[in-house]
Order: sequence, then C-alpha cells, then structure tokens
Amino acid sequence: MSPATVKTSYREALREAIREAMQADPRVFLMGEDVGRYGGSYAVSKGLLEEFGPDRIRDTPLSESAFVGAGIGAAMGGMRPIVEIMTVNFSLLALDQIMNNAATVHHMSGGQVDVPLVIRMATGAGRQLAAQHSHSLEGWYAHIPGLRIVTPATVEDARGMLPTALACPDPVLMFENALLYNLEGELRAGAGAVDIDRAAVRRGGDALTLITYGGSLGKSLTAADLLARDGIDAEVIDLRSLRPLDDATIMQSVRRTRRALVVDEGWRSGSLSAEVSARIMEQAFYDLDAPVARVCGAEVPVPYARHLEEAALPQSEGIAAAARDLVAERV
Amino acid sequence: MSPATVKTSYREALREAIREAMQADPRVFLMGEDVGRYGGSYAVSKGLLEEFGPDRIRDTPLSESAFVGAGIGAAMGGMRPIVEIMTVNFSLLALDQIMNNAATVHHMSGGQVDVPLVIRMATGAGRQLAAQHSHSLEGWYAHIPGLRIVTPATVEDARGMLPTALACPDPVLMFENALLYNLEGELRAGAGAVDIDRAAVRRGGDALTLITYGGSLGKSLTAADLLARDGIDAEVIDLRSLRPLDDATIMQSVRRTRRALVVDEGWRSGSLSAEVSARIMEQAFYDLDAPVARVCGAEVPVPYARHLEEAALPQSEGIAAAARDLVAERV
Amino acid sequence: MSAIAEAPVERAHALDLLRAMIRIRRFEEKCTELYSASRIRGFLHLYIGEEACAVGAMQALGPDDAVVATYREHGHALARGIDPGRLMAEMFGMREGCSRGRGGSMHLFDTAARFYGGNAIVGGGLPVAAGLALADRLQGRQRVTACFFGEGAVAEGEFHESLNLAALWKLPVLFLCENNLYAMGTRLDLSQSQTDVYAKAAGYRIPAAAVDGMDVLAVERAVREAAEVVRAGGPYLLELRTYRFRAHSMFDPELYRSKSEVIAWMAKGPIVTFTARLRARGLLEDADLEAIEAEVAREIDEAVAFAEAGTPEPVADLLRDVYAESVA
Amino acid sequence: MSAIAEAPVERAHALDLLRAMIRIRRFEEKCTELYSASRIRGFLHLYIGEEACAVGAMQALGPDDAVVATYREHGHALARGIDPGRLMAEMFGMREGCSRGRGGSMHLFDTAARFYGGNAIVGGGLPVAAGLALADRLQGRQRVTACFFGEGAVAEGEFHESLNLAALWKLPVLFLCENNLYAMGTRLDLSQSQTDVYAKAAGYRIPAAAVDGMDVLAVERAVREAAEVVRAGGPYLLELRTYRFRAHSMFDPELYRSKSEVIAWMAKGPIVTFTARLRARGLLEDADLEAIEAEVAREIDEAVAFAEAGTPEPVADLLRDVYAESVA
Ligand SMILES: Cc1ncc(C[n+]2csc(CCOP(=O)(O)OP(=O)(O)O)c2C)c(N)n1
Ligand SMILES: Cc1ncc(C[n+]2csc(CCOP(=O)(O)OP(=O)(O)O)c2C)c(N)n1
Ligand SMILES: [Mg+2]
Ligand SMILES: [Mg+2]
Repeated sequence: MSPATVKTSYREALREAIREAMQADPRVFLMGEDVGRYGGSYAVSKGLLEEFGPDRIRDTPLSESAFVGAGIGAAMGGMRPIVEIMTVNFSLLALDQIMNNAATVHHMSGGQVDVPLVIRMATGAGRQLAAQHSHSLEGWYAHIPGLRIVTPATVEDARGMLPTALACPDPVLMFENALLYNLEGELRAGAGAVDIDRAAVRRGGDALTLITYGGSLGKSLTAADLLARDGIDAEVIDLRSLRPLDDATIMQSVRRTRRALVVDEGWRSGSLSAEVSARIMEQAFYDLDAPVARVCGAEVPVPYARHLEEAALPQSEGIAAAARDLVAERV
Repeated sequence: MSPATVKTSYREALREAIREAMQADPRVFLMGEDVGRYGGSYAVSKGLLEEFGPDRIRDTPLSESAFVGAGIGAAMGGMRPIVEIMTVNFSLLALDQIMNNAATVHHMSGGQVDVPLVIRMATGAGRQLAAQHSHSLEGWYAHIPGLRIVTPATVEDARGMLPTALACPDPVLMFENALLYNLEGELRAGAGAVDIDRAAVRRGGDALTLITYGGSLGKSLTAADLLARDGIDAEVIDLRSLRPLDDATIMQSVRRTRRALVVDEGWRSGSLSAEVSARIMEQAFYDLDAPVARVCGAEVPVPYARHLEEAALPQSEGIAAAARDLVAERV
Repeated sequence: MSAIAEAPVERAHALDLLRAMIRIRRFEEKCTELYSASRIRGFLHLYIGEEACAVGAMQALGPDDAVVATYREHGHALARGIDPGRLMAEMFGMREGCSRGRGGSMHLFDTAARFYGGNAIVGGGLPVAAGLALADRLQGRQRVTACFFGEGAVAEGEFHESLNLAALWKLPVLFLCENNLYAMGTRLDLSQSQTDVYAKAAGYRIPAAAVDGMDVLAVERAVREAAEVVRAGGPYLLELRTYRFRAHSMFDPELYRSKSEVIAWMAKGPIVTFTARLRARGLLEDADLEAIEAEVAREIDEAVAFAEAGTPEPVADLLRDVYAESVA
Repeated sequence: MSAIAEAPVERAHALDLLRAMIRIRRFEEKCTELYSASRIRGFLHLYIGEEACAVGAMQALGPDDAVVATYREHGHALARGIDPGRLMAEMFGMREGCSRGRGGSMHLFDTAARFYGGNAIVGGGLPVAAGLALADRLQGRQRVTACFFGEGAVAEGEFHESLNLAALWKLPVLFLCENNLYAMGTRLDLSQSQTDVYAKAAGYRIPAAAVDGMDVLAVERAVREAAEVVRAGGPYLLELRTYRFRAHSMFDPELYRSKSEVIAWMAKGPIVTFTARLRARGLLEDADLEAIEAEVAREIDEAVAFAEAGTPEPVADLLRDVYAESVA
C-alpha cells in the first residue's frame, strides 16, 4: 500500500518546513525584508507572523549586510537563524558577510566557532525583470569553501531540505528558483527531512545524461520527454547540492550513458556547468563517447523584452536539440 | 639592433602607466583608500599625490561601495577614473555596484550609457595574511558579462594594459597579484600600450601545455624549467585576459601538445580552471591524449601558518608533478 | 515643513504643473490597463499619489543637470520631458523604447535628457549620483545631480557612504528622499530608529529639510532653494513627504496597511488638492481641466500607438550592447 | 569628555590596570622583535599607545559578555584574559595557538572567553556583534556584546546599517569606537565630514559619548556607565579618543604624519600618564613598577617558550575545520 500523499505547492512546502522548524526548536527564527507584515515577497512566510509573533518573524530594514551579518552573529550566539534575502540579486550587498565571515570563521577560529545559519533566497530569471533582477548565481556561490549550497527543485526537497540545513552546524545557502514557487506536487504524508548532499536521478535513461539543478530541472525533464519521442532515452540528474557536488552519482551515470549535457541557467563562462564538465573530464574521460556539452544562460545581462529573455535562457527545445547533436556525435 | 631596455619593477611599471595616463588625459584620475598621503598600500601610487594634487589622486574614506559607485558615475559623466580597491578581499563590499551597475548599465540602457572605468585591485595569497586577506577571485569575476578582466603577470603588461583599459569604453577590472609588485624585468624603452584580449605563449614546448595567469605564471615557468631537466618540454600560456578568454591561442597549443594542465590559484571548484577545461573539452576533445588536469588552490579559507598556506596554493613542484603524471598518462 | 499655501503662482505655470501631474497619473493608469492585458510585463511600480514630487522637483533643474531615479521612475522620466511614446515602447519591450526594450519599466534611460535610470537596486543609485557630481566638480561644471530614492533606501549602507562622500568632497548632489512611509510592506518606524529622514543629514553636516511632498508648489520652492545650495557647492538632503496610493507593485496584496489609511491620504493627493487650490484662487476653470485632460489623453493615445507600432529587436541581436566595444 | 583626573581609585585595582597595560605593551614589543626574526609573519598591527582603551573597557565586562574586535586586537585578547602563550603560539602558527594557527595575529578567537575575533574586514564585525546581541535578546539573557572598531570603520555602510538595526531592535551592543585619528594613512578629517564620531549616534537615536582614551580610569568609568545603559536594553556608542604610536602595520612608511605629532601624543600615553598620576598620589612606588615589569617579563618569556614548543599542524590536516560537519 503506497502511503497517502497530499497535493502541495513548493511555496507551501517551504512554509510548512519553516513552521515545523519553528515549532520544534525555539532557537529557530526567520528574518528578512518583508517576511512579516507583507507576508514574504513570494508569500512563503505568509501567516507566520500571526502564528509566531514579530520576535521570531522579524521584518528587517533594507540592510542586507547588517541582517545577514546579524544572522551569522546570532548563529554564533546559539540561535538557528533562517535569513531570507529577498532575491539573490540583493545578496551581493551581503557578500562580504557571506564570504569573509560565514564561510571563514569556523576555519580561522581553528574550529571553535560554528555558524549554524540558513540563508534562503529566490533566484533565477524568466519573469521579465531585466538585468538587475534576474541573476542565477547559485552556481557561482558554489565556489566558496565553508558554505553548503542547495537548490531544491521539487516539492519534496522544498519540504525536506530546510530541516537538514538547520540541523547542520555549517552555513547553508538555499536557492529557490522563483519560477518554482507555484509548482505543485504530491507530497508523502509526513514527509520530512531529506539529505542535502546527494544528487538524485529524476529520470532513468541510457542514451545520455542531462545534468541540471533548480529552475532548469523542469525544462530538462520536458526536454527528455521531447527526446523520448525521437526514441532517445535521456537520464536526468538533479544535482540538488551544488556544494558539495555528488561526483559519484554523476560519474556512475556518465560512465553508463557515455554522453553528458549540463544544463545551467547561469551565464555560461564560469558557471557551475564548467565545473561539472571539468570533473567529468577528470574522472570519466576515457568513458566518454563525445565531449560533454553545455546549455547555459547567454552571456548578457538579462534583457527585459520577452523574446530576448527567452532566447537568453535555456529552454526545453534548445536542450533537446543539443542532446540530439550530442547523441549524433560519433568518435 | 635590439631596442634599449630599462630595468623596471612591476610596481614602477604600473606607476608609470598611471602617470602617463594622467599626463595625457585630464579626464583620468585615481581614487581609492590610501592612494595619496599613504602612498598606496603597495606603494604603486607613491609620489603621484605630489605630482597631480589631491583632486586627481583622491584618498577615499573606507566606503568601497560608494567610491566604486562614484567611479561608475564619474565614468558615465565623462571622466576616465581609475579606482583602486586596496585588495580583492574588500571588493566584495562593492560587488553590487560592480555587477548590478558597472556590468549592466550599458546593456540595460540599450547601449546609451558607457562606463569607461578601470578598477585595479591587488589579489592573491602567499603572504600569510589568512582567511580574510588571501582571496584570488579574478577568475570568479570573469563570470560576469559586461566586464573585462585582465591579469598582468609581467612588467610589460603592468606597463601596457592600463592605457588600453582606459581607452576601452567598457569597465575593466585589473587584478594585480600582490606577490608581483616587486617583480623586476627589462622593459623596452618607450614601451606602451598592449592589447588586453589575447593570451600569450610565454614559453614554447611540445610535451604539454600549462595554462595559467597572474601570480601562477612564475610558478608555472619554474615548473617548466623543472620539467625541462626531465626532458619534458612544456609550453606555457599566460591567459592575460580572463574575460574574454582567448580560445584560439589555447586550442592552437593544445591541439599540438595534446595535453593540458591548468594552473589557477583560485579555489578549485568553480575556478576559472574549470571553464578552461570545459572549453578544451568542447573545442579540442578529439585532439586530447589525456584528460585536462588542474592544479588549483585547495578548498579551504587560506590558513595563516606558513606551511599550511604553502600547501594550500599551487607550487612549482606540485605543478611539475602533475605535469609529469599527465605526460605519463597513455590512452 | 513650511506651509506655503498662499504663495503666489502664475496661472500658466500652475497649469503646466497640473498638466505634468495629470500626464503622469493618466500615463500610469494606462500602464495598469496594459499590464492587465499583458502588453507590459515584469515589475511595474506606480507613482500614483507621488506626482508632486517629480513634477515640483524638475522645475528646479536645467537641461544640463542630471537625474538619477529608482525603479518607480515613470513620473520622473515624464516630468523630465522624455517622450511618452519612447517610454511606452520601452515597457512594450520594443527597439524604439528609450532603452531599446532591454530595460523595461525599471530601467528607463535617456542620456540626451541626462536621465540616468531607472535603478532597481535599492540604494544603488546614490553612489552613481555622487560620481556624476564628481565628474562635474572635476570638470568645473556648475551642474546639479538630482538623486531620487525612497525612504527604504535610507537604511542601506550606500546611503551612509554616499552622503558622507558627497559632504566630504562637496559634491553637487541633491539627495531627494521620497518618503512614502512604506518600503514594500515595511512601515518607516519598522525600518528606522530615527524616522525623520532629513534629521539624518546632521550626521554628515549636510543641510537638509523636509517638505510636504503632496504640495507641488512647496516642492518646487524647496527644491529651488536646495538646488541653489547645491550649485553653490555641496550636497543637500530634501525629504519629500508623500504617499503611494497603489500597491508596491502589481504583485502586492497590501496586507500591511488599511484601506482607510489609504483613503485618508488620497484626500490629500497632489492633484486633487492642487486643483482645488487653483479653482479657489480662480486660476482654473472646468474648461482648462478638460483641455488638459484631452491633451494628455491624446498624448497617451499617441504613445500607445507608437509603442504598438514598435519593432521587437531581432533575437539574433541578443548579445548586442553587452560591451560598447566588441570583444574578441 | 569629562575630566576625572581626581576620581578616587583603589591601589590594588590601579596596579591591576597598570599591569594589564604594561603586559600589552611588552607583549607587543616582543612581537615586533619576533616579527623581525620572522617568527611571526603576515600582518601585525600594534596597539601600542591605545592600551587604556581595551584595559579600561574590559573592567566593565563580565565573563558572560562577548567581545568582537578587529585585526588590532592583541590588547583586547590579553585584557580579556586569554593566555598570552596561546596568543603567541597563534602568531607562531602553531596548533596550540588560540585559533590552532589558522588565524594568526588578525584572527585571535577564544569562545571560552566569548572572544569572537579578530576580524580583519574593516566594519565587518559590527553586524556580527549585533547578531550576538540579538541571540542574547531572543534568549532573554542580560548580556553585553562589546564591539570594538576603529574610526575608519565609521565610513563603512556596515556601521550605519548595524547602528540602525541595534537601535531599532534595542540590541544590547556596546559600540566602542577607538578613534586613533588615522585609518592607515587617512586622517579622520579626510574620511569624515563629521569628525565627532559620537555625534553620529544621534542619527540613530542612540545614546553616545566621547572619552579620553588615554586615561584608563576615564575609560573604565565611561564604559561602566555605557554598559549599564546597554544592559538596561539598547545600544550605546562610546568614542575612545586615542592615538596609535606605531606604524599601521609592519609595512607602513608613515609618510602621512610627522614625527613631532607622534612624539606629542606619546607624552600623553596611557602608561606614562597613569604611572605619573599614581606616583603623584602615592599609590605607586618604584618597587611596584619593578615587580610588575618582572612579572610581565616572566609571563612573556613563558608565552614565547610555549609558542616555541608548539607543534605545527600536519600538512595532511590542511582541510580540517572548513566544515564543522564533514561533507560528502
Ligand atoms: C538592495 C535591494 N533590496 C531589496 C529590494 C526589493 N525591493 C524593491 S523596492 C523595495 C522597497 C523600497 O522602498 P523605498 O526605498 O521606500 O521606495 P518605494 O518603493 O517606497 O518608492 C524593496 C525591498 C531591492 N530592489 N534592492
Ligand atoms: C573593508 C576593508 N577595507 C580596507 C581594508 C584595509 N585596511 C585595513 S586596516 C585599515 C584602516 C582602518 O582604520 P581604523 O578603522 O581607523 O582602525 P585602526 O587601524 O586605526 O585601528 C584599512 C584601510 C580592510 N581591512 N577592510
Ligand atoms: Mg517608500
Ligand atoms: Mg583608526
């Protein structure tokens, strides 16, 4: 008998995860811009102010550096803060705190100081918000030792990554692709914590491996459907954690399919896709039947006009086309 | 008859480049922390305050975001600012201005607004300055469209990249590895502007290609000398520009040597080395006799203790060892 | 804040001000319509209720002065004299738009009008304004850079750094804080320990004042005075007390304020009060208002028509204008 | 700034204060020696001349209170009671160092003493201090977080954001600005339009004062008063006016100030003036001073011996302590 499931949105799953964590542990609190009275700019925290009060659902001033730094300090002081940065675009204002404090203090204190902090932020393009509001920087953040980077792409992960991240003594950055908030899915009743360091095979296949994460997972699965119509059976890997990367799952798949295409919404040069490609080069070169290919964000500040924005981002058709080229390639 | 040369340090070459630019163009000025009365934290601008006065050699308060933003605004207003951020470590405080304004405004204004700005900063580890003062983020910055990233690694480039960068209508970030300031070299008398978009082959060789830049160039050349003693003839490419990357020069070499090792002081995951490896995968896969290898910074906030810091950074012996392994590898 | 209700005003000028405010109001009302029809997309932040700020302020600026604004800048762009058709085309994402369709509502640019955005990072425009002013200072030009921002930006570090820099270097920046009491859903007293924004200027030794941002004449006078101080050589901070009648953006359910609060402020609206005042002084007849409305309606129809006739940029040109100089 | 030269002081306490200051002075003199001998490397920022600030301030803090300091923190670490041997071993890069040799001079940490660094990004410690205080507030603990920073940090956005946040949320942070007039080579009046640092607190409605940072008793009294305000529930900004006698770091040629300026300040030095005052009041004899010097010399010898006997961390352990929990 399969367990009962409930239909839930990604947004609701996140809210439920926050609520449960706050109920279970008085050290957990949420702070960020407009998380309280406004209800969260993506409505994730809607209703939580009423439930938990303004001490634990803290609206902050527009002071990204200070409230992220305060999250670090509060974590050092024994709390389990969830800091919401409204979107990744504004996180640049807090990058000094993130890289120079959150990521380093455990090491530079010789292991004395822990920073059990979770920073959540919306990420990604696709809503015509133009050049200053469309960054996809989660792969870029994955460069920084001392941080963990997770990218829930399913309702289950939206529900389950937060408790694990909160239990982790290290700073975890959780990137929520803004196009996913309305995603609906069936959640196992009683679904809870999931791991935050393993990749997941979201679709099995033999012809090639699509490696992706976050907002591009759905597009990649759609691409796999398109490919299936042509008789091409693509495996789809959701990285889930961008730091650490789960090399084992990637290599296991690529050694079998012998072809890999990395799909990454970030600007191509220096995106996470490059790291994935380089690792396959290093660990599975002799198993490849064709060079690893990439479908990435175009190297342009994301333009406003709809057709241009669409052209600037990975799309299912483009992914499928690249996959077909890859499968057609012969050594 | 070879032209006369003068012995010059990297520091002096930079200073001479700044001086010449300021003499030639009244729109050029230098601003940053301690560039004036202190003489520049690495003494690059020493003496320039006396020569050009405090209007054009401007000491700024500790306000990285404001003075970088002011550089952007001044460039938009017709000046040719050189902004010095003391070190890359502090540039995180200005990253919003760099990514969200300098890199985007030309595009999001539909090509109307130019930002002819040069931002110079010291970068790199190796002086036991520990976790908050040892970042090598130039490769990471190369992810951002709209910016140009250059890494002078020779006295000639220290002398010649600045005028070209100043003549460029786009924002150019110039990363000066702090260990290079004392580097001495012979400079052609009358040496001036050099290109800022092509890689340079610093040493010819057939056995493999070492691809590197900035502070790792010297170490790679030393490694090449070590290898030469073993009869291994390494080619050494200095990327010079990290954005754009000069694919042609890289591929031309790799197609010939059929083996490539990328040396990058940045933390390995998501460093520029990954992008270089991925591009070789994409453009020269069938010419490779072995997978592209990397020698990078260890994934750790740089520790203070000397022996640990040394172990955390690429060193000539390690580069040579990796090169030997690579050459020994047989398909 | 000084009451200047009785200050004299020339009829022609008064009608110009009124027309400018009505133009913004009707333009934005049209925008909401077009947004519902999905002709405009992305974020759309309306200035409705705050028109007196931009209109009053622009009176004090000459063509050589510069303007730096935020993502809530339709009003500033119009008041600055940028053609409504080019603005509308921008929001349609057309090549004929003032930013070639690359920017959209949040990134209106026009260098000919010295209008430097359309900046959508809160606080991000302040350092840039300081830099524009620095360029003027270094080149010996007697210009003002007017920098608009919301009271929410006051909490950002860039506010602090920029005001200090401007004061220290005597940069001709006119800081214009449009205090509409809310930053999205965050009321001023939940973001600032000191809620008198203008009082913060003392920490930088910058002269400052607050003015009723609902009174276009008061704004004009205050900005003229402030601009004179700036031209004489140094920054000034003017707080414009106003209110946003509409939601923060098209996605805002407005949970954070009561309908009655909004209605009370609407009664103090810049257009309704100015109209009443002009009528009371006999400077405005029904026919004047009708003429203005008709003229504005025609302008907006033309703007929409212009936008609709616009051409989308070819997808093949996606990568243009990333660099001014083509890269290798 | 209040003159409290005549305030009464107990002899034992006075000698404690003097000993604490002399300990710092001699410790750092030893550090310069060891730096010349390349036993200590990296950056070394000396506190010489400023000892009264840390020593006076620590008197007002209990063991449960927290300290956040900068890269110029040897004095704070010593005054907080951290073992000099562990500090010296840290600077030697040894496993027995207070940060296991990973931090060095700029990153002294000791959670047992609630000493949270050792922060080398100017201004970067202020938000963290606000967060530590927030944790106390949320957990209902009556603690103070003392946050030291230089006057150079006042220009950073993080200063502004942190003071506002602390005031808004009534966080128990004691902001201690050590105004030594220079940030590297930049004199205060070249970095601040308002050179009275404490006056900036008004912009946040934070109580504030300035005190003679060369007078250890004045500092102690001012910090006690300030800490009481903080414990009662909200931040306080205290400006400690002092001077750095030595170069900014070991690489600084000191082009930006005159030798005579330095000499004039040395005459006002915290140890020389306090010694003279105690002598004048008959609270200090030559023998006392000799005893203190002898005791301190012994402590420092022991510290150096401890450091020299330290063990370098094996290179194989390079990657430890990047994460508290091992990653896949
Ligand atoms: C740095 C930054 N943080 C957050 C946001 C998201 N955001 C956009 S507008 C806004 C409120 C700004 O309020 P205010 O400055 O008062 O201007 P108003 O919208 O009231 O005109 C916020 C939080 C942003 N754009 N930039
Ligand atoms: C954000 C940042 N910018 C620049 C530096 C380089 N730097 C180190 S100390 C210093 C001067 C700081 O002066 P102040 O705050 O007055 O402290 P003091 O050194 O006088 O104790 C500078 C510029 C830094 N560490 N961090
Ligand atoms: Mg507002
Ligand atoms: Mg100082």
